[in-house]
Amino acid sequence: MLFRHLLLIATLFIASRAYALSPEEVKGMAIGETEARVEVLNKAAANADEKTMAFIQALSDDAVKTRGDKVYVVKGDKAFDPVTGAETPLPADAEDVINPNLMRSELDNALAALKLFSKDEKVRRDAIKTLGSDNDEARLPLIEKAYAAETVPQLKSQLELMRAAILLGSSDKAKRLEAAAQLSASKNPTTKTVLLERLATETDADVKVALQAALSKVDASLAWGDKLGAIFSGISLGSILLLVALGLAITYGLMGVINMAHGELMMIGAYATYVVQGLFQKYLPAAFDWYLLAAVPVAFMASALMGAVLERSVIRFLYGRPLETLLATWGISLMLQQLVRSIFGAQNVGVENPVWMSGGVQVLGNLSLPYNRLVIIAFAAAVLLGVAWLISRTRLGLFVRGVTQNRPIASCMGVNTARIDTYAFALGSGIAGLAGCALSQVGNVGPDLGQGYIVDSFMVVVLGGVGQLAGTVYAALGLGILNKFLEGWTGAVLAKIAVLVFIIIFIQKRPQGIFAMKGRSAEA
Amino acid sequence: MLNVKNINQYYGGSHILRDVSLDAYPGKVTVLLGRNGVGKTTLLKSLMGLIPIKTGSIDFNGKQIQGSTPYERARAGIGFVPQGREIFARLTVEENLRMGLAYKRAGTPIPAELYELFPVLKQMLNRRGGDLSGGQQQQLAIARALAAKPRLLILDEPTEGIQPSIIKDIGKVVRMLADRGDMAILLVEQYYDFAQELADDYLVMERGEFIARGQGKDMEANGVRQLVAI
Amino acid sequence: MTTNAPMIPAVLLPAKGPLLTRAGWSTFMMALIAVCAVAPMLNLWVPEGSLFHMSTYAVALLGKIMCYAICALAMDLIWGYTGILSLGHGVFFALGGYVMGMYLMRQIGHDGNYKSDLPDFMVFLDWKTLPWHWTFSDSFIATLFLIVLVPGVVAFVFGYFAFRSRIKGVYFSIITQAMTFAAMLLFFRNETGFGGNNGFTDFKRILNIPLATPSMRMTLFVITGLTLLGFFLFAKWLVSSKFGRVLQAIRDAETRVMFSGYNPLGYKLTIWVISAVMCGVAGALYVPQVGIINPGEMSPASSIEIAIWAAVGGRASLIGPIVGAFIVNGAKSWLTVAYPEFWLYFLGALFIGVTLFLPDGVVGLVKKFRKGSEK
Amino acid sequence: MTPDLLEQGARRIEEHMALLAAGGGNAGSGGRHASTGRVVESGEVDVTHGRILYLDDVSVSFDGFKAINKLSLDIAPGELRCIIGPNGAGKTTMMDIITGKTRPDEGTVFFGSTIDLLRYKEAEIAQLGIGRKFQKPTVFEQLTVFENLELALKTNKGVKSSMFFRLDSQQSDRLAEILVTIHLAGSVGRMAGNLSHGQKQWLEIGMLLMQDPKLLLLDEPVAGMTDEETARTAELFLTLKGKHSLMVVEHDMSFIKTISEIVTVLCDGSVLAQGTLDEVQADERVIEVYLGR
Amino acid sequence: ADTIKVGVLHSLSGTMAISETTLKDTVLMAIEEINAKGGVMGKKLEPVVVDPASNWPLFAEKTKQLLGQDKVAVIFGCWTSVSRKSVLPVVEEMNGLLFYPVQYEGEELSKNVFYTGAAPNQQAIPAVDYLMSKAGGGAKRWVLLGTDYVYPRTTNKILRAYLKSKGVADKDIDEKYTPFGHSDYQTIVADVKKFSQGGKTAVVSTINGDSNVPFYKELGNAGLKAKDVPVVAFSVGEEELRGVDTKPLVGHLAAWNYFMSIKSPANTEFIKKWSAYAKAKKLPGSDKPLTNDPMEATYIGINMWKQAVEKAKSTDTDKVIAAMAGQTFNAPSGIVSKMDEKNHHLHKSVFIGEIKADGQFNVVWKTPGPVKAKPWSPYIEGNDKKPDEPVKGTSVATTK
Ligand SMILES: Nc1ncnc2c1ncn2[C@@H]1O[C@H](COP(=O)(O)OP(=O)(O)OP(=O)(O)O)[C@@H](O)[C@H]1O
Ligand SMILES: Nc1ncnc2c1ncn2[C@@H]1O[C@H](COP(=O)(O)OP(=O)(O)OP(=O)(O)O)[C@@H](O)[C@H]1O
Ligand SMILES: NC(N)=O
Ligand SMILES: [Mg+2]
Ligand SMILES: [Mg+2]
Repeated sequence: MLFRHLLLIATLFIASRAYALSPEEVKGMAIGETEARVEVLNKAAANADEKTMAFIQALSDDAVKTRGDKVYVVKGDKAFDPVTGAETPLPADAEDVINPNLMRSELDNALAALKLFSKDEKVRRDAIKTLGSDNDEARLPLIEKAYAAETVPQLKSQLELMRAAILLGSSDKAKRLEAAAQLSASKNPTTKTVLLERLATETDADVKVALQAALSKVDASLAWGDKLGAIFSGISLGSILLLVALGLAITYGLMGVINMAHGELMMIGAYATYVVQGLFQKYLPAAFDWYLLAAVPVAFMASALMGAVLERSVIRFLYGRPLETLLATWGISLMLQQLVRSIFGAQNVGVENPVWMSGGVQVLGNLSLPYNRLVIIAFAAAVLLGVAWLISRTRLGLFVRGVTQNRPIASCMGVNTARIDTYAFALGSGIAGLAGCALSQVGNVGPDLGQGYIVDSFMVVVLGGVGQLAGTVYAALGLGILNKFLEGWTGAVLAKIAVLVFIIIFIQKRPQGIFAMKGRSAEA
Repeated sequence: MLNVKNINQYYGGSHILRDVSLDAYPGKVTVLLGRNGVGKTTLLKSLMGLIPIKTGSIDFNGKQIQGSTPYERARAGIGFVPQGREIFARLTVEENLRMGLAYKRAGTPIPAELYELFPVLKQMLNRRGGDLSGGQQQQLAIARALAAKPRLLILDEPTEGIQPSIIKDIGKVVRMLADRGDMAILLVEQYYDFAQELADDYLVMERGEFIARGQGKDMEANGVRQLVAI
Repeated sequence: MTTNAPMIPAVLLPAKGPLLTRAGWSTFMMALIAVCAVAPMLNLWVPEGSLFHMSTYAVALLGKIMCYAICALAMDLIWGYTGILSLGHGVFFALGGYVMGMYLMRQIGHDGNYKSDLPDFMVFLDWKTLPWHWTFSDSFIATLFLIVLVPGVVAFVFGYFAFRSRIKGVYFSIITQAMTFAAMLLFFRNETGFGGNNGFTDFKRILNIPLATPSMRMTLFVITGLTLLGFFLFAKWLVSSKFGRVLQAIRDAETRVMFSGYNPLGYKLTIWVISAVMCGVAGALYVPQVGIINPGEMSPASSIEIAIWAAVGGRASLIGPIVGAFIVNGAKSWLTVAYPEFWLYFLGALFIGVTLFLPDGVVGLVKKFRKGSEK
Repeated sequence: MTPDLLEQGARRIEEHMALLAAGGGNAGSGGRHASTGRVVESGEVDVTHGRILYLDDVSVSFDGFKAINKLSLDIAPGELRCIIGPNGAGKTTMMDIITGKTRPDEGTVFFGSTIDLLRYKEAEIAQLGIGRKFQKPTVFEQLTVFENLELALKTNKGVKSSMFFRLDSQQSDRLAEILVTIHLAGSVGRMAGNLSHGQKQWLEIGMLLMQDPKLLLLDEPVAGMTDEETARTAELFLTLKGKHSLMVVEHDMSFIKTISEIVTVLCDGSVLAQGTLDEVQADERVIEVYLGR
Repeated sequence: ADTIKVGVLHSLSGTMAISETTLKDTVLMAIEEINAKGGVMGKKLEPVVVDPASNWPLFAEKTKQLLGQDKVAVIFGCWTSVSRKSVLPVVEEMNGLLFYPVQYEGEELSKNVFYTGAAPNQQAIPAVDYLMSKAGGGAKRWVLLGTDYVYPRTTNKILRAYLKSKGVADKDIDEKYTPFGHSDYQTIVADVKKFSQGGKTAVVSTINGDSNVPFYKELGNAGLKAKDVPVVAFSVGEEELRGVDTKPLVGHLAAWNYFMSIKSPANTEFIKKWSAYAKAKKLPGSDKPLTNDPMEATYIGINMWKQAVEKAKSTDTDKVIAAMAGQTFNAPSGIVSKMDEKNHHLHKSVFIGEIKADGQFNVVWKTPGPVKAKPWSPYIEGNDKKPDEPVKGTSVATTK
């Protein structure tokens, strides 16, 4: 579809001076050293005809094979001669044409330059984005033509910037000055690169001043993006901390189980996600993009089930002996790690972001918010609301709190404490599973997944104040943002150390966490 | 209603309850007296199922419940006010009362008469149980047990730490509950005058055994006051 | 305060028992002989290949485990007796180890990879002079002092602030974990000047005597054994004094302790520092025997393991943690060879089993048996 | 001396003068201006003003709820003071303030006339000579009865002396004596945690006796005791009176009756009435809020 | 005796298990293959597998055990340089033999070790050269990003010196380290983005182990494309990419001496063997068997050791060491790999590959033939004086 469309523009645009695609060009573009190929490509593209366009597109789609110096374009299971268009048999030992980065980006640029004349606004927008900072002088006429033809103001101004970027290399001082002035309006990080590059070679003092001025303007608008970026990554880290801590806020905060296997319950959630992904790949490839929706409940159930089993078989014998739970759950965590090693292997497994979670939304020139992080922030908020509601508004929540505070008396009130304990532990575990599902979208899925988060999750719960959901939220977001701000400044390790030291000092001031329970009830 | 036969109970090696038998009847207050450490609390806990008994049987409304869990006993209609209040310290007063309704259907309201009986609870509905004063907690514990309208009410030293006027009220309530005729009440008490006033039947325990029993009205005559002294 | 009653009925007060029972002393002596005489004999004089020969590997392994046992003992003092669970004792172990390691690094002299005055890792960092914190590392005497001083001072400062602020229970445990985690990250950084992730290794000499000789190894082994036994007696004396009972009282009801007129701060701080110093000494003994020290010893997991040794053996019994250290580490060494792919199952099951079935640890089981047989 | 201390001193002298002027002369130290410029031995409680405990205008609130409201109260050396009052009146909270467990929002608390208790921590206050029994019995559950008492013993409570401490024969005698007093002679070797509720009450009283404090604060000491034991407790307290000062909180009127001279009624965080038991029992307000009809 | 014991010292648990477990299986596969062909000198090989659990001190302890207790003839093991460094003193003291199969930083030459992975000049330097070339994108600014330990530190030190010699200014080099297991690369990626505004930038990644997955995920989602800022990695192979969605990573690079995608008869054979072995043993991930460079190096190592033993007619360490010199083996990478006569390193071809959407690599550049290893990099001061062979008697036991 797009392909045909493209051909149409190409013919429209270059109809006047049609060159035929020569076998030499084909060979030159497909075979040999990258640099030489690029040269041939640029020459051919400048005078592209239909066939050349088709061939460039085929190259870009990795649909070209060679054998010796014969070149084939492959479509489905058929092969064609790129020059004649005739179908030819594909030899079994034909090799793929490999496009290194350089070649690939030149191919993209060549195609994009032609797409600047598409009728479709979106295609043009993408083309402009692809061309980005490419300030190849050879493309100037093309850009100017596109600039003249463009009607959408936003795109027009972008084209203007592109033109300016090219003109920055002009030998005409006036043009350079004008270009510099135009570029100062840019909010694009690539503009900075262009300006810097020019600045390094510029000899004229006036232009230098203009370049400097433009540079500082661009820098200023970029600074915003940097700041917002840091806040965003802080919130994003905070949301992850919150997710990993929420389950623990139940199993540990409410139930008092020092659950060292919390991380492994997250790991189970992550592996459950992996398994669901595998099943979708196998049985529902069409719906693959939605596997995550199915993985969420599965991850919850898998971890909850494991949690229930653990509670029934081990934990329930240990209530009232919190420090013993540390020992037993440590043992459990070792066994669970080994279990996934035995089943899935010691290596990490791959969990892919569905397409709708890949990439990000460009908010500012230098600030793009990855979808996976946005989704996780929303997910964390949703889980938080769910947990808060469950704990403080439902009977189950009431029973959980009652039972965990005084098991025998709750039993005397007619509460089936054993069942409530199981539910509560399963719930906490299930939430760990949800966290695991989310983590699979940003990090490793491997047997050690849990180990990396166990310290953090305990820190968050304790800093917030054990048993205080609101405290957990404040602690998670606070630590996330603090960490990211320090990180931008001191680097990851010192930032982390500073955060830990902060926690230690903070606890001195508030020995029971942010939301300390005050008064007598705290001692009871 | 409650029929206990030959219970034996041990802590580790020591024999705490020896062949204890007792009965409690609807509409009657049975008072259990005895010095410190003779095993009163142990007996009540055994009745509640908090510590499993070694031998003997407990019959409640014609059902053998010695093997049941505490929550099953609670559901069968036994309400318990434990010694030492045992409030849910980090639940609010209201939530404590709702815990008392745990086995009722969701949405069962907290009986309004509880607030009449213990007005302080109404004032403090949203305060955490653990923040209450000792006596307030004791009141809460009694209210919590009454919330579900049990058929057998077991009270372990309910007047401990409570101000005189409220002790009087509690006395009146216990009497009233008994007089309604459908609730049996088993009361452990050290406060002799209070106990005597309420007792329909009495039991005196000494080293895990009953050494005297009889009707409440005969207590003074039978010298029970001296029995619980050394 | 006397009551008027003049007659004081004869009340049998429990008499203060000896430090160790007779059986205790004889076991102790046997351990002493085993460490000082039997082991050297089996290792150095019984020829290799003989059934009774104690291999170098066994010497190294036992030496290492004895160091761990000291840590477990230290953990027992603070956790078992005082009820303060430290999840950061690995730091003190590592600090002692690092102090010793710095000395050993200096002893390498020019025999390192780069044949430089400086330790190898400083060479690849392009450092030209020793950083300040290496000042005393060439003196053995200073090193001995620092082994006690560094963990001691760190523990004192940390403990003082934490206990003064009345940080308790899990809050304390978690900030000790934060402490060890922060220390680990700090030491992982190469810029910190402790060899980063590699830590220190490739030691050659101690006091100019080569380390890798059988007699040197045996000497270190014996010193470690004596230290362990010495610490055991010391700990025994501590916990059977009134000091020890105050600790236990703090564990049970700290407010009551305060209202009885004791300031828990001093008590907690004292036992905390003693415990830390014991770990530091253990670390210092560990390094020359194992031949490497790196920040891994400060990982939260390492500290948790110390607690686990104590728990497996049985808390609040002194001999328990020692036994626990031997059981867990022995099992680990054996299982990683016998069942390299399954050993974590066994180890995990061991921890679960002990908690479920032996609430007082392995020693508790022995006690129960003994009680049973007495009856 | 810090400025605030100076200021406090000045204020107290002023108050004292006012008191003298009002004719309540014997509340002080016999009319002498003794509180200034007199050397006080450290650790000795200065009771020359005739007051061992002195609370003035103390208030504390929890989340806006005023648990103690401008409470003023004092106790003479050797006095046995009974405190009654409805549940939630603030009796336990008052003890919390005296022993340093709770910091008041405002007001002054003095032990003797020189020791500002607000400047001390719990352990220091205990060492100064204030002992306390909690409403809910608290003993060292994992220690034996013997060890519980031994720990409470009045000695140097520093770390070093604890390490080298040995019970001397005099101390042993006293320990034995107290064991008998609290009826636990047969249980010396038992774990305190295994005692019944009432036994723990006694043990805690025993620990207090071992501590030999100048001022004893007893929060519901006979709760859960039999009448017989209550009577014996009363006897015990009466023997302590004179040499020690006692503040007893109880709801058991018959117990109060046997021991009391002056009874203070607390309500809503401040003093509602004060006088002999008969006086307060006749007070309408006390009947209304506390005794009931 | 009837068997020859062979020690296998790779982490099967802990952080490094991810990379090392397959190496253990590679050794076992090779042993099975050798035994099937009649063993070595008529004796079967008996593997002794231990798990040092990614714990460096445990590596040393297990080595003592393998050499002292089990008396193995040779040890195949270690991945990280840290683990090798902690094993080294033991191996030297007990005069054992270690085959180390992973690319590393050089600066070491022990008589008791054979290094079958790449030295810096067989991997790092060519990779940087490529990125500087026009074909590689003509990078002017450099981010040297690594895990904070000896291998990345030393490698980057060498690279910095090398870049400087090529006229790159200090301000155009940004060196960054993250700890093992670091998992949040938001800030780092943002920093790289910012740094790249200053001119054509390439990233040299010496991130090891787990951290690679979150790093690449972040890279992909933050939209840092290979054509804008290419990342070349030295410790990322097919196995490490198993855990990553490679579609956004297409075009990022790795430098190795072997790729699974290399077409050679020996490689076809190797992949076939491995697939069959993985399937037969039901190894995890056997539905998608992958081979990688360290596996190849392991495989070469064990086969060369076998040849050397047969040549020496003994498993005696010193005799085997002597016989190792000049051994050759038909390597899966398509060359005849030779053990250097003197310096205990292999001669290897260098390949640079770009990541494909399927997680495999397109070879975009390679050396014309095998390159001799320079363990003592000339870009480190004083190395010019170091002899290109192990110096006798560095170990303590023999000095005093
Ligand atoms: N958990 C326990 N372990 C061992 N012995 C116990 C335990 N609980 C109570 N005892 C002992 O059992 C006996 C009976 O205790 P119980 O609590 O039933 O007494 P009580 O009659 O309720 O006394 P009180 O009037 O003081 O409440 C006491 O001697 C007590 O010391
Ligand atoms: N931390 C707290 N938060 C909120 N309210 C509190 C807190 N502590 C005490 N209170 C309230 O302060 C009041 C005084 O309590 P206090 O325990 O001093 O009463 P009391 O006089 O000892 O009563 P009782 O006779 O029942 O023991 C009570 O109403 C109690 O609910
Ligand atoms: N040699 C390495 N990759 O550590
Ligand atoms: Mg009782
Ligand atoms: Mg009170």
